[in-house]
Amino acid sequence: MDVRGKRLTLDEFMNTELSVKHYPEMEYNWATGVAITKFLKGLKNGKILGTYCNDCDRTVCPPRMFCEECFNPMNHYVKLPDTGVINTFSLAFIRTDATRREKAEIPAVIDIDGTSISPSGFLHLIDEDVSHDKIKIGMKVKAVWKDEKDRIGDITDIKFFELLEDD
Amino acid sequence: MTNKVAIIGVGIEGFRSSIRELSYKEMVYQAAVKAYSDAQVNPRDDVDTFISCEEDFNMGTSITDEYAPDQIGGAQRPVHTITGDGIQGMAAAYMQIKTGMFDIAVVEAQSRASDILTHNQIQHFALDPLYVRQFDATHHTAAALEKQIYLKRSNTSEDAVAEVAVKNHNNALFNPNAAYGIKATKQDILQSKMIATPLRSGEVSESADGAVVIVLASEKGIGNRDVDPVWINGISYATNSPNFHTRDWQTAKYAELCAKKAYEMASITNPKSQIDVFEIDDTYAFKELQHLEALGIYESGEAGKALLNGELGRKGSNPVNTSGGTIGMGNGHDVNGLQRVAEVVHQLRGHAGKRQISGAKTGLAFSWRGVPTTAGAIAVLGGN
Amino acid sequence: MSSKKVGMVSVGLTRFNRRSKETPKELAYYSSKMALDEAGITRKDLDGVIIGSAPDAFDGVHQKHEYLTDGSGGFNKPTMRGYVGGGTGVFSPIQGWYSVASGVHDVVMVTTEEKMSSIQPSAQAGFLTIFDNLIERPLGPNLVWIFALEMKRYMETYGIPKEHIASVSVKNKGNAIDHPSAMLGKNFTLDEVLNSEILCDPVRLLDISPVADGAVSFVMMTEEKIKEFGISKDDVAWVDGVGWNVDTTMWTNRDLSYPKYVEKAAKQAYNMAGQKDHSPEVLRKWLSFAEPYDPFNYKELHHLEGLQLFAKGEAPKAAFDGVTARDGDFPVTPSGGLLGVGNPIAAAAGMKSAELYLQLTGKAGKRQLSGDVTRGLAQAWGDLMQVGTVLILKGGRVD
Amino acid sequence: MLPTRRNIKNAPTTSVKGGFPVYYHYTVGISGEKFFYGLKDKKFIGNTCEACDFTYFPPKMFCEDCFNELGDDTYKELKLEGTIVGVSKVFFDFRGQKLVEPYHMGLIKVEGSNTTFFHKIVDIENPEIDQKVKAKWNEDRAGSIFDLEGFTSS
Repeated sequence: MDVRGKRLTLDEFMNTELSVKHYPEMEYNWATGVAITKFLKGLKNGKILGTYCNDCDRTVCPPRMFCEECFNPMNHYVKLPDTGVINTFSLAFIRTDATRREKAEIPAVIDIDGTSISPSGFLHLIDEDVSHDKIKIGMKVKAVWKDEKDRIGDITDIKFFELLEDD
Repeated sequence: MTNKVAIIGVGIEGFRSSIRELSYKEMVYQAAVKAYSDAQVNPRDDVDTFISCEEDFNMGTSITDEYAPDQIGGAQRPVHTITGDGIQGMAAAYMQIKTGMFDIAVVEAQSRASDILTHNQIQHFALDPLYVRQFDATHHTAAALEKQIYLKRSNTSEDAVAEVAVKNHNNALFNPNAAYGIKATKQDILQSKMIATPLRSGEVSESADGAVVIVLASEKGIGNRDVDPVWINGISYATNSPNFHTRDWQTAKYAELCAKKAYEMASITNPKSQIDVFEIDDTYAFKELQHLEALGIYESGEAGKALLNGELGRKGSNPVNTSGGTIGMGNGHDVNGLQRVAEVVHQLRGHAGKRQISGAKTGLAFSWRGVPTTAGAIAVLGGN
Repeated sequence: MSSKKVGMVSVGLTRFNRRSKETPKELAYYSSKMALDEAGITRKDLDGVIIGSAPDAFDGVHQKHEYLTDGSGGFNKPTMRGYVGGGTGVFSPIQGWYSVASGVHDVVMVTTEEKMSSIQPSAQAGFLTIFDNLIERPLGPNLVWIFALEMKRYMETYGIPKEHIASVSVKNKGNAIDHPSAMLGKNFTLDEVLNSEILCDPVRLLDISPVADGAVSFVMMTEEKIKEFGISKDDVAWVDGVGWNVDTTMWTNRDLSYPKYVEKAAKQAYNMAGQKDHSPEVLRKWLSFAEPYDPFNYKELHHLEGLQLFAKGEAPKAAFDGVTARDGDFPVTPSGGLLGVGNPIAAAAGMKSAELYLQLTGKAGKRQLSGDVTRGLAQAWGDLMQVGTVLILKGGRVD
Repeated sequence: MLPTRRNIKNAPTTSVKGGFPVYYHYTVGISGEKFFYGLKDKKFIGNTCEACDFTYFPPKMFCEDCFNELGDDTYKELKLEGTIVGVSKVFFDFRGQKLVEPYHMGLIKVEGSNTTFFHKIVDIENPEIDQKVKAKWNEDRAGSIFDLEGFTSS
């Protein structure tokens, strides 16, 4: 099978006089809608909100305006504790732009306490100062909030989650 | 069983210049609930396959189909995206049903233009990176060139083009789903600012927010449901060439190509007399006329005259864009085709209110993918 | 209604490169033209074109479908682009199937293409925008995160040692030595994989497939057309079963240790093929081999379980024990997979679909499996760990 | 009075901003290399599909119609003149900003080609369809589309 496609080295690729560069300007301002607006406002007030589905009898987080299981509207917002359990985590040594970090950041899926299906939570970070040997799936964690004056109604209003079982 | 496919439900949310109180998913959910209630289906139990029509950069998300399933009831179901127009998505659903393995299909498309801050730049990004995009001219330049060539070739007047926009803005006054219903005048259009000669801003459809969800079914899928089916008698889609160098600038070749196939499927030999209502892409006002000619409904140069005679108005013999078209309803980009389809369904069911064309039995919906594409899609629909 | 029988009659591939000189259109042309020539037909014989390509952000053109039409043979034809993220390369031939099985088209070209070298400063920057725009992107995530998170959960749930997972990299990168398109065919040792550069624990460099530029095409047609063109049954692979499924967007609400959506897609395909018994032993006998999606080594194992080819948590040991080697009891990814051949997203899964055709028609060269190769399965996966697409082909003389 | 959209940048609702923090580096490909090096040498390089009797400018690696590959022997130099097929005076740029100096973009059928080449028309007050034009070069050339300043009256 005679496959084709001219392989270029990084140098050949980047340093040819003929290539064309383009810097796109693509900017958005996404409306957060009913459910995520409430969620973000909750964060600004130091609260984690979920929604309860009457038909499925379950509480989920992050909140949503409709239930993806039964397709009925979800109107009942509930305040959840700012504690949860590590569903899974990673020690991340690379950034979004693929450059390396010396100190790992620790992304994790946190199952929020008080939700009634497991797992039900969201993506966030664990305190990157914890000892890597200590952190385990299933550990209890608690949100560490930014100062009230610095909170803007964004997912980053929670600085990170800290381990509760510290000893 | 004769192997036919019907539209059994339609739901529209919008169109408005912007829908900021809902996220785009929540907006689609509203349209979906309406469509499912119209079609008498429960999406979680009854639907076999879902299709979402959307483009990454229109949504601001890479792999944007990730966010498609929940709001149409498609979680853990067969769902896929068509990165194209709603009528292309409908063609995909039609083909799936025609395999005999699916009985009920859902097609969804949406526009969230108000989520986009840099719409011009994004459309510019669709231009060929090597030969076209490097110029800093607006993407509307391509439409301007096409308009110039069309007017000259067909000997159509600027007045006729302006009257398309007037008609469609006025039709939209009677459409509760239209964003831009206004009593416009020819002067409004002719005096609007020049974008690129000979194209004026008044001839260009403004973007709007909205979503359309439709439910398709085989006869088996319809079963005993209490629905009002509108049959898909013909459906097709075609692309000419994406290159400015090789595309056809003289005619809307893509419209000719897909009309030929759809007419053949629907046994249409004389579209002008056999079809009662027309919903034809009017992203730019001249496009309505150019498309009517490429679709074989009028001879070259005749569409403009027919418009000026009043033939294309709501009271005319060949009403075009009773909905207001994209000029009146608002340019929904990926959802334009389903806007057109939804209006034909309303007309054929007799649900079009003040816009109703009495005795409408057959309708045509035609969409174009916009600059810089040469892609179109068509559906010929028949009432019960 | 009964669907028409659909045969795949040829495939075309480009070489997979980290950086290709050709434009995306030119890459698509190479594979499309090769597929036409292999089938012995011309562009005039096509009455539809399906294009598969993943995010527009990689090639760097909005409305990429339209941009790719001329290179894919779509000039003045009906062209359509379906899209399910990484699942696209298996989904595109599924679209080829439904457009032919429906009776709407008789002969279609299916072209999958991706040129990932265009995006700068790295492909990772493009992956940022796959995350939720409202509550995830502000955290600065990258693609490796979610794989690491899923892999960690999978390992934890079933107590899987990393050695077992790493053995998939050794196998696939080794298999790729015999693939003409491959960019990373090489014999690595288990230790080399286990000790490669750490990216996001537990993911290391050699656990990952390399980003690439490439294109893969197929010609598919009805049985009548196969006869009309005089194509031998030995050169045909019939579509036996297809399935696709997308899970909820709420990936942080899902059980990450098991891909339920792959199970649902697989069962749809097995049922279509008339295979109602979904127990692993039966399925492994029924299929000659499988090409599950392996952008990361653990994904191959995860998918083998979702596909019902191994019980939950049992695929890693089987891989480690050599069951899935090219000469093992149940060969898995004889092509070399994404790990070895490279990962130009849509074209990568296209390459896996192509491997089915090549193995079933005896054209896989040095990779050819021994014995009777009658039926194969390709699967791909994509979006936010959410999509399963499954294609089952059977040999031209198999009833 | 025609409608305009509400200024959504200042809409009083909750929203999250974002974009695509990337840029692009495109190779010009097999046929693009011949074309752009041609411009650098003040040449129009096209190529011809013999089977279709069709000449592409810019050249193409393959014929869109018959789908034959157009190899090295198909390339040729074209005359540096052509005819205007379409022309538009552009008042807005791709950001939607009013251009300080509006200019003409044209579709030019370069002599000997069957295609329409998209480029600027310069130094002509009122260019018209069917008008004959010729290439005007920039002094500094780097293998770019802008090596050609545009087309001017012949």
